Amino acid sequence: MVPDLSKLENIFESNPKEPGSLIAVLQDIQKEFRYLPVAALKETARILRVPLSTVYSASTFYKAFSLTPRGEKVIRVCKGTACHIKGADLILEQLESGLGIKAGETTPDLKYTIEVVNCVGACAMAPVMIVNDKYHGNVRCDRVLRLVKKD
Amino acid sequence: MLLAVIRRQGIDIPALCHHEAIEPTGNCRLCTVEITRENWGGWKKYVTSCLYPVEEGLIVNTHSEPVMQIRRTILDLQLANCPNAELIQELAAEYGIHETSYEKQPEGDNCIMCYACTRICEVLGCSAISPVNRGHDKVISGPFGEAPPDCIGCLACAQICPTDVIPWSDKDGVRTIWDKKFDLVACKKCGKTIITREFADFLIERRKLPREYFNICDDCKRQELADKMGGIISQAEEAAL
Amino acid sequence: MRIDSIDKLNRWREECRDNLGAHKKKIMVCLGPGCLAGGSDEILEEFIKVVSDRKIKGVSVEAVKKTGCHGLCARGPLVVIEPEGIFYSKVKKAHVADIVDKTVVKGELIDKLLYADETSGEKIVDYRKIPFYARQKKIALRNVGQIDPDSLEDYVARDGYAALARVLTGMKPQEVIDAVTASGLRGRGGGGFPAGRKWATCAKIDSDVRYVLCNGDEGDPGAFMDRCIMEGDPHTVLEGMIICAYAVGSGQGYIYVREEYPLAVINLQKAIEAARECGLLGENILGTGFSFDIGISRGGGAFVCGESSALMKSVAGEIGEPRAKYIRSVVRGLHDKPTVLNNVESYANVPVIIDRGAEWFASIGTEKSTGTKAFSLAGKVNNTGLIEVPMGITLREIIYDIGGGIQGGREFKAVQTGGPSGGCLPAEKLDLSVDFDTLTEAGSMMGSGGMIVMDDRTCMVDVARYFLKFLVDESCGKCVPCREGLFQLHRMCERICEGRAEEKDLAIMRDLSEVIHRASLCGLGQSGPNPFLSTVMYFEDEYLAHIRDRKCPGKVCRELITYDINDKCTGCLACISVCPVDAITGEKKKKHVLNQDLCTKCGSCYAVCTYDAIDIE
Amino acid sequence: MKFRFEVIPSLCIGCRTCELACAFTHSRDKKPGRSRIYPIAYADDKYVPVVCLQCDDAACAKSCMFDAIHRNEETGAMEIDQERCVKCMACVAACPYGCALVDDIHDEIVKCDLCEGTPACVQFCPTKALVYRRL
Repeated sequence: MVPDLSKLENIFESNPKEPGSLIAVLQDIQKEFRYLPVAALKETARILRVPLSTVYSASTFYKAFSLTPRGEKVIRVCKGTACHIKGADLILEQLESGLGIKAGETTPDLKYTIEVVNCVGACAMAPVMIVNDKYHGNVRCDRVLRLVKKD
Repeated sequence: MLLAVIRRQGIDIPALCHHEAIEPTGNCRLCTVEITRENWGGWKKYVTSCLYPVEEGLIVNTHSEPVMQIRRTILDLQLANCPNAELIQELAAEYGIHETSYEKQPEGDNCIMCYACTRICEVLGCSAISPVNRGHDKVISGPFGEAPPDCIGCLACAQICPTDVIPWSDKDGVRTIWDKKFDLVACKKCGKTIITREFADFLIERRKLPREYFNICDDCKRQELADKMGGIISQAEEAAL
Repeated sequence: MRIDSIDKLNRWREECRDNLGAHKKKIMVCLGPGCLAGGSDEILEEFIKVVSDRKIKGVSVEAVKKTGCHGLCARGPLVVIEPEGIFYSKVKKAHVADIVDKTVVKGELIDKLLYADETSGEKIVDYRKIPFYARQKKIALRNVGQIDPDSLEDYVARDGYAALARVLTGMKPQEVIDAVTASGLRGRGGGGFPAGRKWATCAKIDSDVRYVLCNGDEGDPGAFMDRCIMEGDPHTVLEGMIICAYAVGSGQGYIYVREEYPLAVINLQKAIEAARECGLLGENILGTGFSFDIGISRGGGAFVCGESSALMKSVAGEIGEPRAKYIRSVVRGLHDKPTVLNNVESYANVPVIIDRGAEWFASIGTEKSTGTKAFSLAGKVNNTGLIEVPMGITLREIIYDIGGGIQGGREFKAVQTGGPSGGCLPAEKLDLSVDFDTLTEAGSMMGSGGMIVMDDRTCMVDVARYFLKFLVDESCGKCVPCREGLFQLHRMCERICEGRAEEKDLAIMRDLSEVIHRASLCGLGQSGPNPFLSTVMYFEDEYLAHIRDRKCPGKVCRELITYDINDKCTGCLACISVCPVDAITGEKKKKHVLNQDLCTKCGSCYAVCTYDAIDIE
Repeated sequence: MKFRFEVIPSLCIGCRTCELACAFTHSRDKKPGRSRIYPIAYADDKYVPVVCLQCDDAACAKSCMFDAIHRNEETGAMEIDQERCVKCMACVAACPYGCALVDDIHDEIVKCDLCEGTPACVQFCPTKALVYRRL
């Protein structure tokens, strides 16, 4: 899959072309492509006049960025404190065995990505899982896979 | 900064990430000292002397027991992290540690993550390499883990590295560093090599140096100077006769 | 409409109040994070649909309002019918038509949706009478759950921007700083530094440019107060920041919002645009000649960016690695200019302090910790949710009176405050006063306000291991004590959990903790050992049980426990379907069998068994 | 600049005393340093003592990306600040007279520093082919 880099133009238009825009531009690219294509990062370095190494460094420092394509459905399992003591590990285990991938990985058909996040701020409903942007609270480990496949 | 004053006094304290050519960042923490003031009522603070500004009335203890404890523990941790780094072994031994108390890292590559290499590369104006990932997974690398496109093979990173972990080689007129190969400028007279073609071009462009300065090596340039002066002398002598 | 004078603002406020009418019927649907997880967005849509279908006299679609977090997330999704304050909990989409037809039209109550008291079972109609709400005092959260966050009118009707008007017309910058100082407001982000002093320092430094920053990088796991404020009452954050900007002489501010809060970004952005349009933000605010604008900076998903110097680097578009703060950021902060950085909740308090006076604010709470504090109550407590209480309240009051005690009537073991920098307090500390200094003295800290309650099925060593793992993941990796020290501390903690540790390891861990605390570059590292130190201080016996007896009293640590199926098993197949490694076999209505060789001790079977047929040893 | 270093090749007999003097003056850790001066033969038995000319617009300083080479205003010498030098060899390559040198023994880049105002080579030159004089 070759990313359509013509979409980059809008992103560069809507941000000031200066080094200070680096994080904002990377966020926009991540949103547009669901990951950071190498070619897009090289273009970012050129347009914002930031060393490529810095662009790569930022891409690996912040968790919001991914250098490999993410799945259509990004399943984020919250591992905040409340979720941890209420069994977030079980949910993750169900997902990992059910989808056959580990946290941080994407299924080969690019359908699912499992991610672990450090607290999404819905602790009162722990344990919490987010499928794309949809929050699921009080998730039971025996319902995890059904929830994922349903949405 | 405090470190300069301490060293000027001839007091030896370790500082692995410190180098005059780069801005201090306080990564290694070994230059930590204890500071207090008369009016602090006995309260003490632990600061890295490479970053702490010199102030009137500051009372500095460079070798108090808590400071020594900090240095010992840090060296102990580094010894676990890079068990094969000679510099760390020597320094740790100086502080009485011969075997680490912690779990040794089998994958340890002797990098103490001092950032000296990335900082010197930034000073140079190339920023070809950078810290990648974060936390314990942090490594120094070129973009995408590949040969860094902005690297000019100047060797500053490898030279400044306190634990000598950046591999490089000069062989058959080719320098290899960061998995990138560079042609070395060969002396037109004797073939001796000193720096890479890209570094020479970089200096010629950035520093407006004449290209011919880089054509021959230092040995041949000295001979050339002697020959040139000798020629003038001979001419003068002939004229005098 | 541009409001270019104070008079105009006051006139508009009257209009807003008339329009909204305190007496009018309103259906408030909570769209806080908890209720949203229960599908309240669909409930809101359904209300809009039903109400517009029914064409009820005096109740238009405008009567249906979405609000921020109402508080009692445990009972969500929540719907409140105003003006009576009828509190419906666990509402489903299917209930909506009933609520409209019965309660809104006829004034009848729907019994099954009403709140039932935990112990007595008594139904309570008006939420204000529910103990969870009755014991609270709301200042920072005064509007959260009460207004539509997208509506500037709602905010203005509830005295919004009145404090700003007063500041801009009747107070000198120094008077504002004096008021904040006199109120005793301390930073709500966790540090507890007096806000007034910070503002005064910044104002005093000679500089052409100063910045006002708002820290919305609520990174502590288990905390969501700031999220609820940003999502539920964004204008109060803006108003607090504008007042601060006026006090210190700043023309530009930024709100740094963490990556995980996209809705907060949307709501803040809308609020900023609305405020700008009305002349409450931007050039020549309220026609007074004072100008100040606010931008939003989105985080990239890094806990360390909650640290002030890392946050400022991140706002500037750089990698969020902290720097040494021997020169404080209030002196040299964003772009090396003097910078005031306060957190969301701190700013949310400011308009009220101006409005009601510093003395009034200082009269609430304790002498050294004035005002209130918002907490997110989570974990094994009945009433999980968002609360705000006066400082000085005891932990027991929060957990038992407001929180309604421990889930399932189990035994309380510990309460964790302060996130990864804080600590765990045991039962004997339940009567401690909740204020900055007392909690710190007890080995924990106030932190940003996450409060996680743990019962006897929680292993404190595992909790320490959890936080250390969190910190190892989130350490930026720049300095050695944090990167290597926390890594080793976590490894040793793991060894304890796995029953592979020796008693002398605890001493090594304590020594290492001391050095990490003293020698780390930033707050993340310096406070990093706290989860270990506080648990080993109060629960050393649990550590020793793991080390000496190879036992996990909380029955959590996998290497030290075994699962088995007892005779209560009814053969329902639930555990079989959930076991990720197919370690359980059996037929319907026959006792199942667990193969110990395959079991990974994940506990899934225990979690789903409704017959208490899984034993843990 | 208050001083000038002069060489008079016609007086040089190629005895290499200057080399020894230089190496020993720059010894450290009981090891002599690399000499910064070399009498080089340009014809049979005719020598030029080649040493740094302390150029006005010095290529060594210009080539140093780390600002490690500065003029000592007192002595007139271009000096390498070893604390700042990272041994990138730029100056070695750039000096048009080959007078920035690699000292393998001490693992340093070195050049003539005029011995902080009392050049040893001048003191020891038996034929006075080297002169250091006040301007």
